[in-house]
Amino acid sequence: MPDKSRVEETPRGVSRRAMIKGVIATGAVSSTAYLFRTSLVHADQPAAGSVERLVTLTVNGQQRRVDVMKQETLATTLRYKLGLTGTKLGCDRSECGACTVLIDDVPHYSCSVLTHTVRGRQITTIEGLAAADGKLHPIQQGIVDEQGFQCAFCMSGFIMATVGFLKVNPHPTRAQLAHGISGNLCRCQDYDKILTAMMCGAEKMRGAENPGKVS
Amino acid sequence: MGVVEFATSPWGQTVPIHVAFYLIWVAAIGGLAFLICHAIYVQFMAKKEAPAHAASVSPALAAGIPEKVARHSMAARLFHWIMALAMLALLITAFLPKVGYQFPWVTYHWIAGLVLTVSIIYHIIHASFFMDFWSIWPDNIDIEDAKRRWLRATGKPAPAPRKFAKYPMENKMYHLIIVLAGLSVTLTGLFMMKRVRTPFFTRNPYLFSDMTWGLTYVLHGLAGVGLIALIMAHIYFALRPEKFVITKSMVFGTMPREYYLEHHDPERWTVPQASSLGKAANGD
Amino acid sequence: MSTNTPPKNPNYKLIGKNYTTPDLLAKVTGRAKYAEDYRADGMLFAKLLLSPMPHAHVRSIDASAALAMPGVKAILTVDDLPAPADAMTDMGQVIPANKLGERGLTNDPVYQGEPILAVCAVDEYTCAEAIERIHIDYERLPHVVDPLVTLRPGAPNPRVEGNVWVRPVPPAPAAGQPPPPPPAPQVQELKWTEADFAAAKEGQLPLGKETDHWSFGDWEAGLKNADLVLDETFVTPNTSHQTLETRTAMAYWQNGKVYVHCSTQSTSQTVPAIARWLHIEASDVVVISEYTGGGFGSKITSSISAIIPALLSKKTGAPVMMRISREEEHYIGRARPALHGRIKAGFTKDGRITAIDMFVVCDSGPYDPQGDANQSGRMVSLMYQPPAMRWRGLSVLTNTPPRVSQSQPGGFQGMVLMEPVLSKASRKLGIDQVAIHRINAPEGKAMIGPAVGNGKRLYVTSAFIKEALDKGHAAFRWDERKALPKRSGTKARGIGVATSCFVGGSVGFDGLFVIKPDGKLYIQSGIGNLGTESVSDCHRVTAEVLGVPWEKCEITWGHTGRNLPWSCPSGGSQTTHAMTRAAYVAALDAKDKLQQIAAKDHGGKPEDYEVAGERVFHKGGGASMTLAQAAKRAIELGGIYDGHELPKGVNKFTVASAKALSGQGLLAIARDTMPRDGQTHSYVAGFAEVEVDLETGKYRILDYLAVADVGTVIHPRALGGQVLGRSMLGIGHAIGQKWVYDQHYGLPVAKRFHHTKPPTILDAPEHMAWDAVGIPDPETPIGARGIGEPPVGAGCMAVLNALSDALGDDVFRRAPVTADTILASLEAGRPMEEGLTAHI
Amino acid sequence: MAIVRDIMPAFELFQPASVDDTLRLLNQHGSDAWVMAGGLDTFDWLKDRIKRPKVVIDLSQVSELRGVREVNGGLEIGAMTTLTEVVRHPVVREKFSILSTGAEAAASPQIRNQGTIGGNVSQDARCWYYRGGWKCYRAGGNICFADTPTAINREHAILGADRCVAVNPSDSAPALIALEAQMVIRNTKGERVVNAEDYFIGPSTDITRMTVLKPGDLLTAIRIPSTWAGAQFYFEKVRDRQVWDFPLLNVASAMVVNGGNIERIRIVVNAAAARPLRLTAVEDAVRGKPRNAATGEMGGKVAIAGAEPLRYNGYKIPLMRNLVKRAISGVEEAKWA
Repeated sequence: MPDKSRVEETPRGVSRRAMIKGVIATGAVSSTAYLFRTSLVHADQPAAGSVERLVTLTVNGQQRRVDVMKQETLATTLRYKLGLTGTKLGCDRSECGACTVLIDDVPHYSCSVLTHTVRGRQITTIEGLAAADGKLHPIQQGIVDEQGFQCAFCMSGFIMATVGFLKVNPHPTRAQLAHGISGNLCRCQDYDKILTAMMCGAEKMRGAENPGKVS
Repeated sequence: MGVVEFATSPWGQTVPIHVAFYLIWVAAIGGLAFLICHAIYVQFMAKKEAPAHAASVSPALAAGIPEKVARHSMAARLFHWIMALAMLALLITAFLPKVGYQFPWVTYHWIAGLVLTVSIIYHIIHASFFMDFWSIWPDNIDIEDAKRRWLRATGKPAPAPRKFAKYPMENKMYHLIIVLAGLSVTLTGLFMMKRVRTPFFTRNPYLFSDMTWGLTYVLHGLAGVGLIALIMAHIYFALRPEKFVITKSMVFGTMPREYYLEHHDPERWTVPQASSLGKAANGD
Repeated sequence: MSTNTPPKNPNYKLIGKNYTTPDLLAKVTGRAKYAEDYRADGMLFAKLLLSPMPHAHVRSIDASAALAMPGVKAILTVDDLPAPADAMTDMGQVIPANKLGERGLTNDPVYQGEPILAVCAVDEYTCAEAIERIHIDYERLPHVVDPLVTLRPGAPNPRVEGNVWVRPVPPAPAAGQPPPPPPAPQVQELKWTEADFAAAKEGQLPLGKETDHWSFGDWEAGLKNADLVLDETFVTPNTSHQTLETRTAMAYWQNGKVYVHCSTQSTSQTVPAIARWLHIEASDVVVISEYTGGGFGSKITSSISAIIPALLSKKTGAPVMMRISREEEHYIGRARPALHGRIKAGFTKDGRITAIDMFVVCDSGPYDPQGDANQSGRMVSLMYQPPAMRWRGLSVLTNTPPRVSQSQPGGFQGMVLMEPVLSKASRKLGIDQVAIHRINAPEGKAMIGPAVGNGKRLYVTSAFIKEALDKGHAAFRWDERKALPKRSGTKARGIGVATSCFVGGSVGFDGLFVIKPDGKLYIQSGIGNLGTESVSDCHRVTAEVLGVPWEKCEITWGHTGRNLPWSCPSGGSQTTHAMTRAAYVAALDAKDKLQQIAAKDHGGKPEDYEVAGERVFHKGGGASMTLAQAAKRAIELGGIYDGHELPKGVNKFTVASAKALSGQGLLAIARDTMPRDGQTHSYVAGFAEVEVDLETGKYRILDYLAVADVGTVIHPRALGGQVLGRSMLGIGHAIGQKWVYDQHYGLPVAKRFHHTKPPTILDAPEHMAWDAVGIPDPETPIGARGIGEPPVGAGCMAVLNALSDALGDDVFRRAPVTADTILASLEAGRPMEEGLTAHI
Repeated sequence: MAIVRDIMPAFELFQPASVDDTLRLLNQHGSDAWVMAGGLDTFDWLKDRIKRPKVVIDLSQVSELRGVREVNGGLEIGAMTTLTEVVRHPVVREKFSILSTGAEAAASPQIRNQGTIGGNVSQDARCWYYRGGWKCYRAGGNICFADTPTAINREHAILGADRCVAVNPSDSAPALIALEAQMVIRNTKGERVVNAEDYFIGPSTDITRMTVLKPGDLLTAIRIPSTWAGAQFYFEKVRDRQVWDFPLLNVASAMVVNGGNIERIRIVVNAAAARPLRLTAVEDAVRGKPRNAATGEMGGKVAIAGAEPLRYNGYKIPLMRNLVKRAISGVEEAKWA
């Protein structure tokens, strides 16, 4: 089924990869990149007019040059080429939300976004939430205060979804928040405690924005 | 590109599912090619000598031949035309959607299929018990004469062929092929009705194994596309001037005395004498 | 909102108090590393080739084209796997390997999706293309995915050997000898007769020949003398554990040791398991699992699939990661076995059960016999205290994915089979639901199961479920809600209560920690970190006993290369009970050593000294030394004090760790040998209110309250998470979780979350609360029991009982109960679902 | 060939910036091309390696396909406008709230943030046999696995089945049909506009397609006329899980009531057949009648005429009857609510 041509073109693919390695060597790409290297079998030359594989991404405010295959999802790029493993893969099918990241402040399932479609857009992952000095984002702090979540594999997705939702609706009721983050699955099903923690975080956020009215 | 299309079964096995649909075009173009070649052949290449026949009819016998020789009873003609209609309906409903003209075809198709099946069953009974059953099957003489005609057509010496019995050789051959194609298409079709909703029985697509079903579909498809070519040839011959008398006989039931005497051998196709024509006409 | 006020022991500084667990910061910042988050130089990837058929034999494998591909490094088949090894218990008892057991890869697949081989290559894209170039010639064998179908005369068997598990009766132990190893279970063919099937009415479970049974009391008389006898059939669902983290694993070899980064519920207990699967010495296995994305029983000691990257790594000489996809997780990720159950129960006028006659068919899947069948009977015998009972059951094989214990294994199914009978009885007898649960509830050292070897029945350590029912009855405002109308407009509402129980703890494990010269407690934890927080919660006991502030406790966990003690498997709600005991005895060991050191330095007898406030001091003032000073002295003294001399009776796993830690300070090490009178069990009472839309069949859960009887509360927030989280697991079974199989092909059609329906945040009750009775268990020092399991049955059945309260009897007879069932049944006035067909 | 899933096969990726470029590419690659909008339907097919287009044309960069424009009292919604954008649009909420309700009922927040209105109405059937890669009629085979003696077909069709019994899962489609929306379709030959109800096709017409779109066609916009602005709307979706689930059945109605009588009405159900069904018979039956429970009951009965249940989906008949009733006469809420 997979057309032979692709395999025959491997030599070219290899040489192409060598070129990319060069880029890696310049430190432009996270050193983890080669761990999930550009596939030999898929390293053929792009057809005229189709996308170039070397792209620049803006992740957590940093510009990252990275070699991306056509069929590569953002989750794969983040986890295996940029070393940002806080974004989890629970289903790889937009059915669990563990891979939720913000793209221009809007929550998306990074398992279902082609990396090529987010060139020039602002990507925020769990690693980009806490302040440089390590001060936690209010939502993270809320979870710490309330001991939200159990196994926490879904946590970064839930946090990103909540942060994204609160940007649009900063004063949600518990029920509204539940709807807002209903695109995230928790298999420990600690939903009640999660909502408590997130409501607590939302409160802190409002407090942080206008310190006058800290409750 | 193979003749048969395969699919992966839920168990990961490769099974045939139906014929490749490009065969529709193969059959259509093939049929067309045949009749063009045939037309050209007859027009330009075939020896134009007056058909010399072994023995000519004894005047005494000839005298007894009525003006209009009864050839097809009303019953036989009715069957032929019903079958023809059903066949056309089947081809249209089967293949138009495949070549891009979409419409709800399934119901029409199986109804036409049933009509065809019933008419075939009727024909088999009728032909076996009420007609000269063997008149349509090629006999030794046909084969011998076929050889002679071929030799003479290719300019080699050969004794003159005898005249035809009731049906010319081509006619008999055609019938033979259509019987094969028709039976396979109807038999497989009947089983396939088990897979669509009909008022007759509850669907059961699991009647056979994936493989058996696949072969059933393939056979149905092969016979189906085969029929495209066969029907084209049939219509073509029916319209050819030299065969038109036969075509008319399928409409009106009789053929003129002259044609009979020229092409048919009273020895091999005995027709009732003029006196008893009335009786004979209602069924041979 | 969790409105919890568990009574706290005023003397405790840490126990019963909330605190920030040591693993939380890494979790919220995304720094916590789960198995798939590790990277190693030159790491290769592996992918599985799965059987497309539910039952087959692999005639031949042609992988030449795949191996010829650039980037493909190796292929692993069953021929590369070590032969199955026997297991050995802590007591040194040998458990012979199940010759028909699962091996990770196979040439004789017994369910669709079973791994045939694994391809190892530079990346997964290459793996996938390589797999598509592999040709396998299968001989298809007859399959069956429905346990009742294979029991029919002439029906196919799921395995060549047969269709049911039979466990030969073990020979009685010779006097003074340790019990002989239990004989290995065998697969045999068992078919019921047409008469057996004909005898059952529509929707009723046929009662054919069983393979296992027990009884106590005169159950026949009990049923005969009952005022009301109910005979109910109910079917529980097969449900995958569906941990959010799949069982991905990464492994590499270094200096003869294999390092396995895997997803497991237990840490120390996973070492022998992997050693057994790899057939190597436990001392050559290092397990790394600091964070595990959920287990629920499916990863108690990791998964056999974890040996595949390990063996591929050996073959290729490079680290290998095998990511498990969500669909693969459906196949190898384990599931709870469904039970088809039929219960005949007798009641007196006032609702007391006179006898129970229980029959269950357990869908054990293609491999090991599951204990759920037998356990369902045991838990029913404890939860509802029948004076007489007969239990009969079968463990049937099917060509469906392997089963294993899931939260409250068997206990859950027992509750789900029995609760409908109880709630129907409450309606028939006109007795309040809470009352009928209360009158049949266990109390004190209540009896459980049939008589054992000594001819006596076993009993539990304690049971305060009646107190839980009373607490919930009040907090839920039961009587107020009961007084409300049941129907209005297009809606019906109802309230339900259910009780549930399960094993709540084991004994006999080790505690290990060091008090270093910096005055801090360096606590070694062999407990798995799967989110229950017992990995740190249990060790609060150590700090509590020694009076050390939590800030001065460092916990090491999740890496068996870091000298961890032998701990219980984190499963079956054992941990809180077993490991608080271990932490307690270790603390006593430290206390003892501190007192001895103090006595040595300052004279007097050890018992003259007191340990508190980070000091060991002479009772009534005088001499004292800080823990830091004591630690220094311990190193100087050596011997037993700094771990150069170790006590007998401690597990060798712990000994090895202690040796590595010796000389660093005061080393505390001890095994829990404290007495315990009875079997430790925990209990939960669940209360629910539902509203049903009679025109669509949809229902909402308006409110849910769970009250737990788990003894002393160690960490309220973590407990709350467990009580409501596991209740939700049960509620998932009530409202939608299921498997769907096409019986003709024996293949699953529901492989995705939107097919198998794990509950979302919007399916959870609109209001949830929990509480705990908080009465300490008398048979364990801190009084704490485990909680993981019992909430499941309570959550599921409180909701379904509320549904019956709203709709009346005979609307549903299996779980889950979905809108289509309710609507169709209401429309027809009788149960409209197919009662017994599996996986619909 | 052994089967393997969850790794996307290679394809050529094009990201045109304009509709014209897109059409040129579509024309150039014909049936080899796969049009990707939000990608949520696409990725399932690709990750399962069941469909393997040589070329994927990603519309994410075609800005002219995004956004909601007001056009003389009505709206023109670009096909690439996300469901969230549609749901939040003030005019949609104010005048055509049935659409925001319908669109908001789809999938999950993140999916609505990425999934487009064009993609939602053009999505493929969700029959689990078809999606599982079983070679059924819809996949070019010669069998419907969902309509066999052992098939599990709880979610399948009760109406309009022809060999294939899959249903259309869209939540926004019925709302659009109720609003008399029109679909704007372009290809290199030009532009054509079809009524929303004619945009969807059943298996009897073409068993392998859900819509009239053919290779080379591109849905560019959806026009909503002012006709039903501010009418009385009803939308309800019944599903197993309250988020992330396809409808067991959904209903949408737009109604103009005058003096208690139903003056104008359009009513549509989806997930009952392979295409959203506009219930003209019901519309005719209730038009001019007083808007009350009796009329609702009557409408409900008319709606289910000719419905044929499969083994496990019989419940859909009373469900459809009741939903249609509610769509006409509303829900009788509980006193305690």
